[in-house]
Formats: sequence, structure tokens, C-alpha cells
Amino acid sequence: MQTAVIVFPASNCDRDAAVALETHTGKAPHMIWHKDTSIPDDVRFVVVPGGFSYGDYLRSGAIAAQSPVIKDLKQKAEAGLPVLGICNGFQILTEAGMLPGALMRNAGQKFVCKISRLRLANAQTRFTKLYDAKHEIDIPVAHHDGNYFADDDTLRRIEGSGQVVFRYVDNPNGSRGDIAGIINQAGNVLGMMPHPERAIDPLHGGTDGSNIFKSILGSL
Amino acid sequence: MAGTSKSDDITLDVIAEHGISGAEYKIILDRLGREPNLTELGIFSVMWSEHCSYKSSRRHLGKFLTTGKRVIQGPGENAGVIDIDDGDAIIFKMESHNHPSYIEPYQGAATGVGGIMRDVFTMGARPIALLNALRFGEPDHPKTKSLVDGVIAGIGGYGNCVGVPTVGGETNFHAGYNGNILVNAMCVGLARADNVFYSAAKGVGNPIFYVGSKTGRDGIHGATMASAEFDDDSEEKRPTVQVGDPFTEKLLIEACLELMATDAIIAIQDMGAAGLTSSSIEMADKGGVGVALNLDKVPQRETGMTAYEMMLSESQERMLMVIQPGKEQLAFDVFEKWGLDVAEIGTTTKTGRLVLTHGGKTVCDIPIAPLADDAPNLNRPHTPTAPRDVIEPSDIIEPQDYNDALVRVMTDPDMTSKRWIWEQYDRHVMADTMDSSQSGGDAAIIRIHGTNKAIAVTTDCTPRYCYADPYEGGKQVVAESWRNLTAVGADPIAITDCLNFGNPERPEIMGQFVGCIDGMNEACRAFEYPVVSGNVSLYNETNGVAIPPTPAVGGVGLIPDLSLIKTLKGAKAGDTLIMIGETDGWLGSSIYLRALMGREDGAPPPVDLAAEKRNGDYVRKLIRNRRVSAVHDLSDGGFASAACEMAFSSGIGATLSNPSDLPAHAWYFGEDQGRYLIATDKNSINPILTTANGLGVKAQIVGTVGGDRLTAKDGFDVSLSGLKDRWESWMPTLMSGATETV
Amino acid sequence: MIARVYVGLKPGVLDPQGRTIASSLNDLGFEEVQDATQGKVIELKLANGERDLVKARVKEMCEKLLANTVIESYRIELDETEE
Amino acid sequence: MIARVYVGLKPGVLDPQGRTIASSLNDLGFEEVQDATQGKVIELKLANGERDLVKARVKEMCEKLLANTVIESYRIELDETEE
Ligand SMILES: Nc1ncnc2c1ncn2[C@@H]1O[C@H](COP(=O)(O)OP(=O)(O)O)[C@@H](O)[C@H]1O
Ligand SMILES: [Mg+2]
Repeated sequence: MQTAVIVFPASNCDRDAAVALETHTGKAPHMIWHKDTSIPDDVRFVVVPGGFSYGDYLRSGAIAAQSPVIKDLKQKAEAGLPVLGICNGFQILTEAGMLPGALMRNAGQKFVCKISRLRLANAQTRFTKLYDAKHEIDIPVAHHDGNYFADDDTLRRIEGSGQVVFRYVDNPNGSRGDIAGIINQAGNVLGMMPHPERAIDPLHGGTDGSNIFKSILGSL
Repeated sequence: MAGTSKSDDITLDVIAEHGISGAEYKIILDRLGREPNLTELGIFSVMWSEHCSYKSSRRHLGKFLTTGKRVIQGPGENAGVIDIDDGDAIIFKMESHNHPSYIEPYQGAATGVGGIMRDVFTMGARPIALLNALRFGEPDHPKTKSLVDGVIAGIGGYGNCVGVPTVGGETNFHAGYNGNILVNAMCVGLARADNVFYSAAKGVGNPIFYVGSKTGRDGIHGATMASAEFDDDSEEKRPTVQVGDPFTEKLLIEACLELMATDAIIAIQDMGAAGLTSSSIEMADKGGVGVALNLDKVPQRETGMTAYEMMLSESQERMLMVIQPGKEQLAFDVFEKWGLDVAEIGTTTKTGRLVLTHGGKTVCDIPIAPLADDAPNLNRPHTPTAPRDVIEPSDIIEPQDYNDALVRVMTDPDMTSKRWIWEQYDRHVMADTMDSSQSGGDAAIIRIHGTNKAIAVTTDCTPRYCYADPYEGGKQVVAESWRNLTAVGADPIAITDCLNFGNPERPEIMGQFVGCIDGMNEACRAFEYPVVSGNVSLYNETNGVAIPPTPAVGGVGLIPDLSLIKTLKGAKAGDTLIMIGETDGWLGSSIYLRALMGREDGAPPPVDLAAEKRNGDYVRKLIRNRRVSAVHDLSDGGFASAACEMAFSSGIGATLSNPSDLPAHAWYFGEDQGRYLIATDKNSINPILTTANGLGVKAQIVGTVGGDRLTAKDGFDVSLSGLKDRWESWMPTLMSGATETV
Repeated sequence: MIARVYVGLKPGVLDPQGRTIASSLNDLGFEEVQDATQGKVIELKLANGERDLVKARVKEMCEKLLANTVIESYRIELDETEE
Repeated sequence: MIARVYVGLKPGVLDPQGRTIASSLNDLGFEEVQDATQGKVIELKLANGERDLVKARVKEMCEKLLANTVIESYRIELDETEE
């Protein structure tokens, strides 16, 4: 199955995302440069990877969200293409308006890199259906701007419609509602601050992230 | 010729301000056959500064063992290169950014990380790991908190953004660093052994390319600043502080590696200290060619820059390279794709001279050989440090309360958890970190991408030992590094060093320097553990008070099979604890003495290099034979602290015993060298003890693993979680509350 | 022409940076500080042009890139005297 | 009383953020942008007081915490009308 990773200047988890996709599909993903204007038609799943696109200058993800390739990504996502934004990728998707809310500076002001324990707030999505809703999973976080914010109305709406997918057990960044990951209304665009691609290998970070890839790839 | 005639600007004051001695100025006059102009004087000044010329240290560094069967490139290039089989090479180096970090901690530390990364990717390696060795002043010194805050944020800010994991390091606090903190950064990169790039500019008529950020007036005289001690007027001498741009660095890495995959690059050199000057001169000197540069073509950030400013600027994120004629367009295309400034600024020549033109005029025309080769090579007087008395266990009274003693040792600033630091570093990016600061282990372990092998990396130095006895301390630095790699099952291969000392013009400081080097070198030879790269930072003193001698080393070892890794976190209930190595109960210069009695006296523990090697080789063999479940070396704080750390990391308590006839404080807290603590299941106990006996290795049972307490039958008995909380909370408590800017 | 764009968090958006600044100032003995907010000033050097047109363009820059209107509001100041 | 503190990089200090913003704006078609710099505005809500005294205190806050005077310069504005 053909997948793709979008690469921005100073993406830095693009290789990790590619390894995760290849591990789960047996096939190397397309690496799509941000200046490309379209995502190849054979692509069935896209990862917007972590990193510090454009150095996180101005606001994390803001400049990347204006890239030529994002226009096409938006269109294809509206037509149903599944997209996973991880960390900086999540920031980019919110900046591009593909997911509600915004990611602000961590409440503690510091960059935080640790294993975070997550609760499945919604284990019915295309990305999470292989998880046991009762289980908590361990996935590393590494970010400076992971403090999820949405206004009261938006928060009520996404909570009400099951769009909150992951919550922190120990909120590391001040996110409202302990939100670690959300999905769009259509259920095909997931954004999360923790790094599931760093949790697919027993020698490195455990394997609790695998089911995200297995769930979504299995749904295609 | 315009611009090279004697300039009225060159007064005696100007010469002195450039740190050029009378004798040195005579050499310049002699080599040029005339007086230099200001640009030329500036160039001589930085090239002959301590920082660039190593004038006080060169003759002593020459003693180091620098070759070995895995050494591909020793000192002399941007970084050292070692062979790790299968055509893979590891390229690594450590460097100081002490002075800039004291003046502006965030940017100083950040640019230190950026600089050391450039040294590594310049040679064709993708950076795969960063480490940092830090020394701060006393915790309650008014400046310490903001320095810690800024330095850690700066290291994280740069490394995290570039996307290279920061996997380990060390952090000390001591009054000796109140006025001069040390920020030493190490970078480790991975390359193909047959695609390593060097700096020698070969061939005449080849184009010289400038790539990266534009040149501004940053850090002019940074190199000379690093070569002078601070005093109360240092404010005035502040050069424009360099600001790091990790975004550009990341692009530079990707662009350089992309171009390196072609055959377009003949030679490449990053612009570090003394920027364009030292990079162009070193490349030319190594290649035996001359260089002509047109400074009008240098990308500039500011208007009206003079030749002097351009040549001495230390703007960051810049590279110089000699390109294969005919490949110019390819180079332009790659760098432009990555959005970097790129310009062809000159050519290599056969004149053997550095010729600079600016505004249509020749502004510098000097022979290159004297700049590099005739640089001063001083034999500064050195007075050995006087030996200290040995402290016997019986000289030190036992504590009244062993629980309190254990807590005080484990909450000594140097001993406490550094979680507050390493949680600000991305340790996992690149997805090959097998072990890092997170487990508190002896060495970080990085898998070689896509293979079943890994490297182990560690930084080490025990300044209090080096201060007490530079020679024994120097041996210990190298021995601990070797031991830390051994303790995770790695074959130690080579080290990089970062030698931080005070003012070399003082014979007692020079004595520390020479003593440390001699001790380090003896250990390097005993372990066949060569030095392949390094850096010297002198003049770390303020108002005549020098730092403790701090020769930090960064070690790299190879783990040939991922299934053979052992760390301190694998101890299981029911395991037996065995100590490898001899214990005399050495309390001189120990953490125990400092933490409990406020004393820093006594001779430091000597290192028996033969025993160290024998013990280490045996421990490595036990790991390879899958005989152990956990391993930790014994260092600061002795047996008790090693047992605590193993217990914290494994999440299980232990009961410790004292089979010796030493008093409990000497047995549990003595810092004898060459020792390891291993945990093993009961089937392995006898084989381990018997084989050790046959090899002449001391091995004895010293406890069992289990429960939720740390208990020593003749000493302490504390709850593991209670102790761990105190150990973990020291640094967050220190750093809580407001931090003033420095 | 110089345009100055002030970008700050909308009221109701918790400002962790501002809060940290206020409490640090209090810790340092500046007890008169009751609250703090932190925003950005982006100063743009622009080709000269007709004031209203320039302002409209800068507004467009803000909407597209300089501010995230989910959480931030902005204010534009033009300064013709400089440059 | 409200104090506004403007903090920006000193001239000559590299401003990678500003440069990246300028070039992104150019890429988005805002070709009139010749240069950009980014600074901070910190707005402090303060207990009322005598203007000169307040200003002196805010200056002290800048030197101690709000600005890093090695690379940044600052400017203070007091605003008594707001509150
Ligand atoms: N500045 C730092 N950066 C990253 N890790 C650090 C730092 N300081 C200490 N550590 C980590 O804390 C642990 C304990 O450090 P240390 O006591 O120096 O180890 P050792 O004595 O085995 O060399 C190590 O895993 C080390 O990597
Ligand atoms: Mg150790």
C-alpha cells in the first residue's frame, strides 16, 4: 500500500515516520517535499511528521501550514484521505485549519521530553479501533508547544462528538481537558502531540504506538 | 599596493590589544618584510591566539596516544574518525563554549552545540547523538540558577530543533566554577568509511564556495576572548554575541550531506572560531596551496562591513568548501534548493599566499605557511601540584546516623537526579536511542540505523580528583570513561577530550595541565584507548581564581550485537549482587567527605590501570556470556550510591552486606576505582566467582535484590521511594521560582 | 514604510507566558505587578505605497500568516516617517 | 496603571525569526516586504503610583528579568488611562 510523508524544511521526524510506515506496510512511503503542489494519486495515507518546520519561528507550524502541498492535502483530506499529524504535524494541521483549536507554549514554559501515559478517550476511530478502550498506553512526548487550546464552544463541540481521541493521564503541558490528540469530524484526520512512531519498536520506546498505524492501515 | 602599506593604525597599543607580543610582532615583520595593515594584524592575531594556535598546549598534546587499529583519523581534522565495521565510521568531537555561555547562557550554549555539530557533519557524517558536560558554580550562588536555566534551554533549543537526540552528559556544581562555568558539548556522527571528507584544499584554480548564513559583525574577537581571562572590565570587551539559528543548521546539514553524496566537493571546512580566517588558512595550509578571496562576494548581513570585520566575524552556520571545477552549478542548485546563501568567493592559487581583495583593492597579501606553521609553540613553565596526604578510613569518624549519611550523599548536588535537565532534551528523535539519561545509566546507547549493532557514548571527568592530584585524576578520567562503556557491554574504542583549565601563564596551572595530560595518556595507552580529537580551553579564571582542572573526555565504544546490551536497570527480585574489584575504603576527596564533613581534602583514589583493565574485560565477558541481569560501575559515592542508582533504575530495593573488615562508612562510601556492581541470578553466582578467581579478579557477594527498601545490615535502612523522591526533587527545588537574567 | 504588527492572545485565552512573567516578577520583589501578558511585535519594512493599500496588504499578511486568529488578535500601525 | 515594555534585538544581532518571516511573506506573494524583525511586548498591570517611580521600577524589571540586555534593548511606555 502506498503511503506518504510530507517533508518541510527542518522537519526532523520525517525519517522516523517513514520507518514506521515501511515497518507496517512493507513499502517505503513517498517523501513529498513541501514545495510540491500535489500528492500522488496512489497515496492512501499521509503522515505530517514532527520536527521544527521553519525552526518553529513565528509560531509552531504556522509557516509550514502555508506550503503549496498543504492546499492539496486539504482537498484530498476533505475527499476522505486519512492524515495523521504528529507533534509539529499536529501543530501544522491546526494552523492549516484542518483540525480545531491551537497549540500554545507548554504551561511549564519548558520543552518536555518524557514518556507520557495516555487514556483512550475514543477507541472507536479508524486510528484507534485496535486498542482496548480500558487500557492506558505509553507514548513519548517531545515538544515545547503542546498546550492544546480551544475556546469553550469548540471544546464542548469536540468533546460532545467524540473528537477527543487521547488524553494525558499526567498532563505535561497544560492542555485543556488533558487533550493529547483529536480527530476531525469526518474521522479521517488525526492530530496528536505524542509520537506513536517512536513507540513501534521494543528496543526503542516500546510498542504501544503500533496500533495506530495498524488500525488506520487496516481500515484501507 | 593599496591597503598593504604600513598603516598609521598600527600603534603599539593596537598590537597589544590584539594579544600579539613583541616577539611575535617581530616574526610578523620578518615574514612580511614590512609592517602589516590592520586586517593582516587581525588575521595574525586570531591565528596565533591560544584558541586557534594551541600555543601553550601543543607540545603536550603531542604526547597522546592517537593511533589504534580502529582509528581512521586522529587529531588534526575537524573531528576524529573511527571504524565500527561493515564500512561504517563514527566521527566525533567535544568542544567548549565556556566564555560565551557565561556571558549569554542561552545563545552561548546553543551556538556551542551548533559549532560541534558542524565539526562532525563537515566530515561527511550525519550527527546521531549529542552529549553535554556541564560545570556550574555553587547552587546558591546568585548567578547559578539563571546560568543553568539558560544553558539547558540553549542546548535543548538547538539540538531539539535540528533533530539530533541529546542522550547523555554530566553536571557538576562547585564554587570553583562560580565565575567561569564550563559548557562542553559533544557530537557523534555516522558516516561511510569510504566517504569521509577532509579539509585539505587540493589543486590550483579550484573554486571556493561560501555556504550558509550571511556574515555579520557577530563575535568579532571571539577567539581572542577565549584566550584571555575575565576581569571586571570584561563587559567592555564583549563582542557582539552570536545568536544560533538551528533552522539554518538543519538545512545546512541536509544540503551538505546531499552534495557529499556526489563527487562535487574536494575539501570542506566549517567556519568556527575566527571564521573565514581560520577556515581558509587551514584549508590552504593543509593542501599546500594559496587562496585568493574576493570579499565583495561574501554574503553580508550588514552594510559597510570592513575586510577586517568580515575576516574575523564568527557568524554561525557557515561553511567553506573547495568545489570540483565543472560542478559549480550542481553546488549552487543543491544549496539554493535548501534556501541557503551560497557564493563563489574565490579560488585556490599556487602562490602559497592569502590574498584578499575588497572594493577592488588588495587588502591583505600574506604568506600562509607562517600563519599556521610558525605559530608560537610555547614551553611554559609548569610546577607539579604538591601531593596530598592519604586519608585512612580510621582517620574519619563513622556517622552517627547512616540513614542521614546516605541521604546526604545521594542529595549532594553532583549526585542528584538530573531529570530537570534531560527532560528538556529530545532524547528519542531519530528513533535509535536504546538507552539514554533516562535510565541514569553509565553510557547512552545508540543503535546504528538499520543494523543490529550500536555505539555506546559517555562523557566523564571528576574535577575534584584532578584538583587533588592532576596525574591520578587524569588517569581516573580516562578510566571512568572506559569503565562506563564497559558497563553497558561495549568495546571501548576511542575518546575525544575537552581540556578546561585556568591561566597557562601561571606555572601551577600549567602544572595541572601537564599532570592531567600525562595521567590521561598513561591510561589511554594501558587500555589502547586513543585520543582522536579534542579541544583546549584555557584562561578559565576570573580575577586570578582558576577553575578546578577539568579535562572532560567523551568516549565511544561498539556493541556488536543489540541482544548483548546490559545496563543498570535490569536487576530482578532474588538476584544476587556481586562486586567486582578491590575495596580499600578510599575516602580522600570523596563525595562522602564533602557531603558529610564539608571537607575536600585528601589524596584521591589511585587507579591501578592493570586491575582496571582486568576487571573491565571480565565484566564485559560476563555481559557477552549473558551471565548478568544488571551492571553499574562504582564511581562517585561508592558502593552505596551505585546500589541506589541500580535500585532506582530497576525499580526494586536491595539488601547490602559488608564482607570486608572495613568500617561501614569506608565500605559503603569509599571511592576505590576499577569496580563494578553486577546483579545475577543464582545459577551464575558460582561460575562468576570461580572464573574471577582464576583470572585474579576480586569478586565477592555483597547483597541481594528485592523489596522496597535499601538496607545495609551494618548501616542504613531507608525506603527506596522516599530516598528516590529526595534524589529527584533536589534539582526541581533548586530551579523553582524566578530566575533573573544574568 | 514601516508597519508594526502587534499580536496578542485574545481575551479568555490563558496566557501561560504572561502568568509566569507576573509570578516571577512577584518572586523578585515586584509586588506591584498584578498581571502580565506577553505578545509579539513584528516590524515589517515595506516598499512605500498608498497608505490604505499598504494597510490592506498588511491586514492580509496578518490573516494569512502573522496571527493565528483562533487564539490571537492583532493591531497594525503604519509609520511613514521612518525610512 | 498599565506599562508596556517593548523588547527587541539590538541592531547587528542576528534575527533568524525575522528573516524567516520576511522570506515566508515573500513566498506568499507579499513581495513588498523587504525585511522583518520580531520582538516582544510585555504588558504589565501595576498598582497605581507616581509616574516616575513606576517607570524606575519597570526599568528595574527590564534589567532583571524582562530583557536580556546582552542582546536585547527595551523601551517602556506608561499608560494611565487604561485600567
Ligand atoms: N547535562 C546532562 N545532560 C544529559 N544527561 C545528563 C546530564 N547530566 C547528567 N546526565 C545523566 O545522568 C546520569 C548520571 O550521570 P553521572 O552521575 O555523571 O553518570 P556516571 O557517573 O555514570 O558517568 C547519566 O545517565 C547522565 O547521562
Ligand atoms: Mg558511571
